[in-house]
Amino acid sequence: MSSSVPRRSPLGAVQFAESPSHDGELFERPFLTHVNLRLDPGDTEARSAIHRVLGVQLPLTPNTTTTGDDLTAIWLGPDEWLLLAEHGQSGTLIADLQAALAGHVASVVDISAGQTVIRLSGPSTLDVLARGCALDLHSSVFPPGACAQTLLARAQALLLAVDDTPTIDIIVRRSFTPYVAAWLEDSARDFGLRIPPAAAS
Amino acid sequence: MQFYSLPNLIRRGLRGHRDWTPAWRKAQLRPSYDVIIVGAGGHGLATAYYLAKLHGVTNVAVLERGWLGGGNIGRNTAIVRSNYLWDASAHIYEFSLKLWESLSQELNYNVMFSQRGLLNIAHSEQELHDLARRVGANRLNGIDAELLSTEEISKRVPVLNTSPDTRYPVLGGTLQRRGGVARHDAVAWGYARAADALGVDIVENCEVTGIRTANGRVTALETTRGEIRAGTVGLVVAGNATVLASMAGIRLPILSHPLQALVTEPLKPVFDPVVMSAAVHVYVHQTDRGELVLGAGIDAPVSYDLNGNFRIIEHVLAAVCELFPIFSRVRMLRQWAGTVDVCPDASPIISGTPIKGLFMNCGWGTGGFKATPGSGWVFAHTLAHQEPHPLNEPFSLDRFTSGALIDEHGAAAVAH
Amino acid sequence: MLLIPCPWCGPREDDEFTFGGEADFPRPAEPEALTDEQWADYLFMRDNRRGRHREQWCHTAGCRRWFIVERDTVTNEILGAGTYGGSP
Amino acid sequence: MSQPFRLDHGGRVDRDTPLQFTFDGRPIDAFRGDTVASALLANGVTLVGRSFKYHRPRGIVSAGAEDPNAFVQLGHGARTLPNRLATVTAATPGLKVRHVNAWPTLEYDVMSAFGLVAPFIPAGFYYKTLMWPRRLWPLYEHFLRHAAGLGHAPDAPDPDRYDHVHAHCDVLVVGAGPAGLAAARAAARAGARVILADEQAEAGGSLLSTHERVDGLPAPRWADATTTELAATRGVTVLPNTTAFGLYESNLVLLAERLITDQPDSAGSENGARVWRVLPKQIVLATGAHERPLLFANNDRPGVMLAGAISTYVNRYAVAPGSRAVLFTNNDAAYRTALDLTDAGVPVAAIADVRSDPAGDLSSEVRAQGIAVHAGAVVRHAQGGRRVAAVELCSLDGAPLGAVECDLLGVSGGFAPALHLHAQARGPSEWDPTLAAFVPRGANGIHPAGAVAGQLGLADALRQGTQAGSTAAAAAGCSNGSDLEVPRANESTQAFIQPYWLPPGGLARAKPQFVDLHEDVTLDDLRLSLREGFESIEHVKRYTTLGMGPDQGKLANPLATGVIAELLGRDPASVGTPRHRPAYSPVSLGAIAGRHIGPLADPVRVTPMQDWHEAAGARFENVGQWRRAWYYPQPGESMHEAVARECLAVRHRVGILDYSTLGKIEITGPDAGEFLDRVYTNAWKRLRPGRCRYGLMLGEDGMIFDDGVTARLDDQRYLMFTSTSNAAPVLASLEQWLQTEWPDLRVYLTSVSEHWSNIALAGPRSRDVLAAAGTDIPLDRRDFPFMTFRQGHVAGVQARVFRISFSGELSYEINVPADCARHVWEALVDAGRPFGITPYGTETMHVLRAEKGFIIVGQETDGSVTPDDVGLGRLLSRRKDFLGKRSLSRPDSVRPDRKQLVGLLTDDPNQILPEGGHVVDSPGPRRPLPMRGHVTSSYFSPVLGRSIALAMVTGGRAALGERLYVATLHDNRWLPARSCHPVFYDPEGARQHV
Repeated sequence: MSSSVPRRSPLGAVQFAESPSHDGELFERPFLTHVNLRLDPGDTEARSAIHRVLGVQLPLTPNTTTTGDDLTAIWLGPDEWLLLAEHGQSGTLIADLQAALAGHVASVVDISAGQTVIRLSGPSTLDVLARGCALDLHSSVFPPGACAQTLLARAQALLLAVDDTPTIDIIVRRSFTPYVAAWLEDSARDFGLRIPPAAAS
Repeated sequence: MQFYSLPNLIRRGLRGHRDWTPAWRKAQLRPSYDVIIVGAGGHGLATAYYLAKLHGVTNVAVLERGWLGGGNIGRNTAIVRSNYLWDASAHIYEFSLKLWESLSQELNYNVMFSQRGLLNIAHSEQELHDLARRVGANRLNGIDAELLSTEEISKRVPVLNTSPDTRYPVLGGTLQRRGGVARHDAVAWGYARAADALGVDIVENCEVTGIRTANGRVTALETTRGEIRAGTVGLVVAGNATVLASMAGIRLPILSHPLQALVTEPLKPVFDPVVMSAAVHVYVHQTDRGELVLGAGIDAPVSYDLNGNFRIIEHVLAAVCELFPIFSRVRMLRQWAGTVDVCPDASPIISGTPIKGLFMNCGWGTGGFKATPGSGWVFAHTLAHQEPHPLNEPFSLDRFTSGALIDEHGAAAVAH
Repeated sequence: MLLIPCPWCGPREDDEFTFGGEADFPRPAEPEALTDEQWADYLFMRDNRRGRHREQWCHTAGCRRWFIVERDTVTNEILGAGTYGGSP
Repeated sequence: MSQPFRLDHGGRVDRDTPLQFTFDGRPIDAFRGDTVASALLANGVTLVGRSFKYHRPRGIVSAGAEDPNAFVQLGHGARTLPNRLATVTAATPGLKVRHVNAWPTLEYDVMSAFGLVAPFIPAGFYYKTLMWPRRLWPLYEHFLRHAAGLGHAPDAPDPDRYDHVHAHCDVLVVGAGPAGLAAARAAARAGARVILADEQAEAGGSLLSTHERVDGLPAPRWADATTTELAATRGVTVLPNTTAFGLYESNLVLLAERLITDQPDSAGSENGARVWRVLPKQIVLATGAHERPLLFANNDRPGVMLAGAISTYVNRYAVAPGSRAVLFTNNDAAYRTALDLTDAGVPVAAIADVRSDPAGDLSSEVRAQGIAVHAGAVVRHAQGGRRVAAVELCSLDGAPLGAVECDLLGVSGGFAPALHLHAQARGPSEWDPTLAAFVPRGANGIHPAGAVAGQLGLADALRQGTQAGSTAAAAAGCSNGSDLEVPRANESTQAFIQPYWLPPGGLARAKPQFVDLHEDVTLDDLRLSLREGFESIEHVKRYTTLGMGPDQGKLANPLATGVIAELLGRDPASVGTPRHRPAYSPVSLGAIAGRHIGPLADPVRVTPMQDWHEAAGARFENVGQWRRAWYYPQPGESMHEAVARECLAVRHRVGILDYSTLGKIEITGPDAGEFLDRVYTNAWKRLRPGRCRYGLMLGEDGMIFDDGVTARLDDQRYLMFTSTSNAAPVLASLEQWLQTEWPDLRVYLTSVSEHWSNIALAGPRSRDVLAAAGTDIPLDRRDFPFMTFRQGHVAGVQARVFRISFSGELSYEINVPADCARHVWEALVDAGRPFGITPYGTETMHVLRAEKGFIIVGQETDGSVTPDDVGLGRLLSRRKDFLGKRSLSRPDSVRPDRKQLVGLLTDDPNQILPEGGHVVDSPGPRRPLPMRGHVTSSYFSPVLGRSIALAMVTGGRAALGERLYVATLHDNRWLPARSCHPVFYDPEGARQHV
């Protein structure tokens, strides 16, 4: 893709090359690579091939993730994963995966532009999320490395426990992002969260 | 039957109301009847009344598992209207509405039928389109129906938020002026009293446990109070239709779901008509006591539970507060549910069955209350003649085999 | 509010799920060989049981798997759950 | 006013912080810590309201949420709060309290005339009259409506904010009285995550109203210390001002927390609310008990109060609710009140005790104070008008025992456990004859403790609370082996109760004896109800309106059970109570709605081009949750003109449409073709990679479910487009088939709806625009023919371009990743400028497709339409099975007179038929009039210069050209038209192939 084409994230970040910087407790992590991977978990050969490409094993335990350099493999279902890579290199990642999976029944689909990550970090993170998420996100139940697909207010969301701050990454489908962001900002109001102004557009 | 009237009320009031007699007898169960109706709800009691009144069939028992009127007749939101889409539905609901209009006098029991008008509001172009089609059909079926603009709606219900920038903008709607509400319990009591006066036996706390047949004919019912013989049996048991039918080996295309409603604290009058919004699954009116009565959507899973899922209430009230911002500070008093038996086409079954003499009147879904008089009338005809009246012929059980469904999901106003 | 035990994700509130109706109504192998009555039975007729009820649910907002739940339709008590293949 | 009834010392009010509010405009002095009720009593105000039906004068009865009388209106305007209880409303500076349901004033209420005709309007009178003449019912009803109701709704939108929180804990304790505090303490000490909720502003419950001691401390101080300890414990949340109002399946408990501002206004300090949805592992119910009133003539007079409430006002608020008291009881509790009153210097003139031999410590103590105790005596009549002046006593067999002057009558008919939440959760309860009340027995994960479990003594409540807290914590998996430490209090023998339901026969019949004060349901009403056969408790409730007021019958229902049982000569256990339904106390609709209102009411989904559409002046329409550009009016243009301009631009030049909302599903795997064969009516396996095909999907009932184009991306990959509204339902349905019926098919489905934006270029110049925008895809018609797709780049962005058309014109649907879509859109608009490119919206899209006779699912179809009905029978494969195929041979599916899709052309080309208008053969006034069908789509076609319409008409296809009439919707006109083939424009389909 030509670097002169501006990409726009769902929350208005505009990117030409590098990632925008973040400062705050609630911000978007735009332009990551999101790849949907489907394969039979019983196909150990395919899983090994994936391991060779990603450097991490696919998590087979529900609601868990595995993390390697710049890449997190997230359990979505018994035969479905989300590969979340830090850099916007969906093209090469997908090509590598497809090559590795040649001859296997599998599906590798780029959905990078279809969703985004909103990060919520700070001591009131769980209080903010409790306004709209029915799950018990207490660290005893939802420790770093855990993931859960659930509802946040009236939108579907994938939650990732990142660290003990606590920090939670919220992955939301693109068209729901303005709603979820507005909802988070409204909930965060009671807790005085630092929200950086939307990146220049 | 003691005649109910103001002079009688005063006369007996002077004597401390000590000589009123029971509205209906605690009837002694007899071993055999010409017709047994199972279910002393609105439809069952209306059936018994019209059987006795119009068809001269008075050797009739109405059996009730619990207390009379304890099912959906006592749990609904009391709305009466006839603005249904398809001809078959329009005709039976309109016939029913005409009966409503003189029901208090017919029964000598004030059912407080109040034709305060009924508004269906639309929040999208698609809904406007669907409502227009319904109005078009209603008008040619002789049912009063008008398309209203947003301004006309605002004039009738000033407390409705009709500004264009809400989440659910009111783009227009329809009005049925003859629609309204009635005092739901009174309908059951009024029919019970009138049927009883014509000789019908109403027997509470009598549960049917089995249906006896011989040579493809119904012969008797087994009950918790013994066997009762009858050659004609009508099952009118909303919330239990599948269970009763299965006693006779009949399978039905019915799913049972909780349907919830709630009432608020009483307020001085704020608006008159009934307002319904299909998109957000809300229907609301203010009772004569001043309470707001709000109906909600049905729970998705099949269930006979009578609590209902509170999430439905949360969704409905969010929509209500968006549509009627001043109701936000009004408080919910009671919330409850009834069990609705829903057919795949959101239309009822008023029909014979493969077993001779056994008839069903069921599957009214969320729309049974308004049909009470008409349903009883046609079912009485069906039982008396052992064949359907033209009004209920389309509502046969066979239609699920032939495919001649009467899809009223749009007009039912509640997402099934 | 039902807590639905997704065999994969664990118990979750019911708004994450889609109800799929009664289980155990397999699609007939040869629909054209059926009478209208038999086809209607498959299409529309249901047990709609009071009491123990086997039913399909999909964890729509979660793992997108369809699975089977047994539930008492009178008390809404969940009696068990199972997958359509595989186990966590 | 100088608070003449305020006691000199004691109480928990803050005498250093005086404040003033108004009641019906009169200033009322109070202290911080007062409720409106305690302040009114301190000021000698005893008349606070009028009853619902007879408008009788009413006073404060209780000190809590069970009060049937003390409903008032707070504040005014948008923030007014109707029907609030003075007994639970904090007195705050500047609060404006007004009475409800009286006019013109509370003292002189014209509607009290209803009291005069009360003998003629008993329960259910309206069922027996107001029927004649029929046409006057609206008038009668108008009068009834205006007489009924209580407070007034606000007159403007609610400015308050409401919050929702999901919470999880090991043990939820409902009620912070002695049992609740003890339970929370025990659970917290076991290491459990605990939530403790109490409806009052401060924890303590009955501890705050008693002189008893706990662990050597005065009870209120022990309550404070324990609350402080709990609040400081990690993992414990203490929620004052929080009412548990519902207990649902899965033991979901809903709490309503009143949010309190420190800047109260005329409506008080309540400033919105927060609903907690708590999913606890275990629940301790410590909800206490409600004291039961007693029946006697005029038992509703102001000055008649529950004995326990008198103690509360005296001890907690330092208010003497009267100057000379009589107590009427059937148990020991009122004796404590007698002592409290005596301590406070209020003379107690007499105690009438139903029991023939009231013995025990309390009774001796009272007698030692010189208070006259009349054993075996009852109050039969309260004299006085707007306030009790004296009570007449009599023996149990009715023999008069003389009158005693007093202005305060405390009654105690025993205690009814507040088992509402337990009952909502279907927990079983039993009739306990020693308490003469239903007592909850506990349910799965629910532990009743304290008064709700029948433990009325303080020591017992503390012991049971501790035990319940410990048991609950252990059941939740929390146990650290710490010893149970039960707070100590004086042991007391439980008061024995002599049930007393009905006054002696033949007494004071002319005077009403109220069972339900709020609803004005009298003993005579209950008798009438039973006499008329309404015997089931639910019948009584519905016939008399027993318990249906905003107090939810908290006092009335337990009393009614006993009364009805005695009237019927039955066991109270068999009479039961009306079903307990949420909410325990009323909860505002706004609180239940939470923050799901206004901008957060429901997600609004937008495409990446939303900003551009807005800047271009688009009008939008809601399509499900999507907001889609509807049309783009230029300044001064009407919708009709804008749409006409957009249509002609597409037909003659080129238009651009944001079509991103379509559903898109990637279907991958070796069996993808077989899968499509099963779900679509037509055949797919032979579709070559790079080609597209239109597909029709049916429900198993044979009716059209969805339609759209699917492209074969490569050997094992297809991309399916669904309609916007059906994106989620189609995917869900496909997954259901795949997972539950066809697990053998090796197919994966992945939604890419949000990844790919879809921009449609349509019109004869669209090829030129695409070329000008820059693409590496060869555009020549031989290289890139109709119904194929190509991958490449458009405007520098990786793209999938589909040569498909919903307008009948040369058209390209350009799919690009959504984060680049805005760039590509702008590039196409820029490149198209020389060609006159025109953005068009959904309305124009609809007109263009209608000109071509293309259906829209949901507009031409309604769930009762088969493919053949809309002329798509050619898409039904005969060689394979597909979903819904069998249904198409049912008798009704092959009926010759099914409705079929036809075109309609009006005689007057400028006449646009109304969508939804119905079609008849011959118009006339007859109703019902046989109908042939209805108009599904109707527009003015700019390119044809005339109106066009699509309609579903019975047997329409065989009779094309027939004369039909369409009825208008607003007036009674008939619009003549002729049916025609439903393709109005370019019937050969040449234009899309160019």
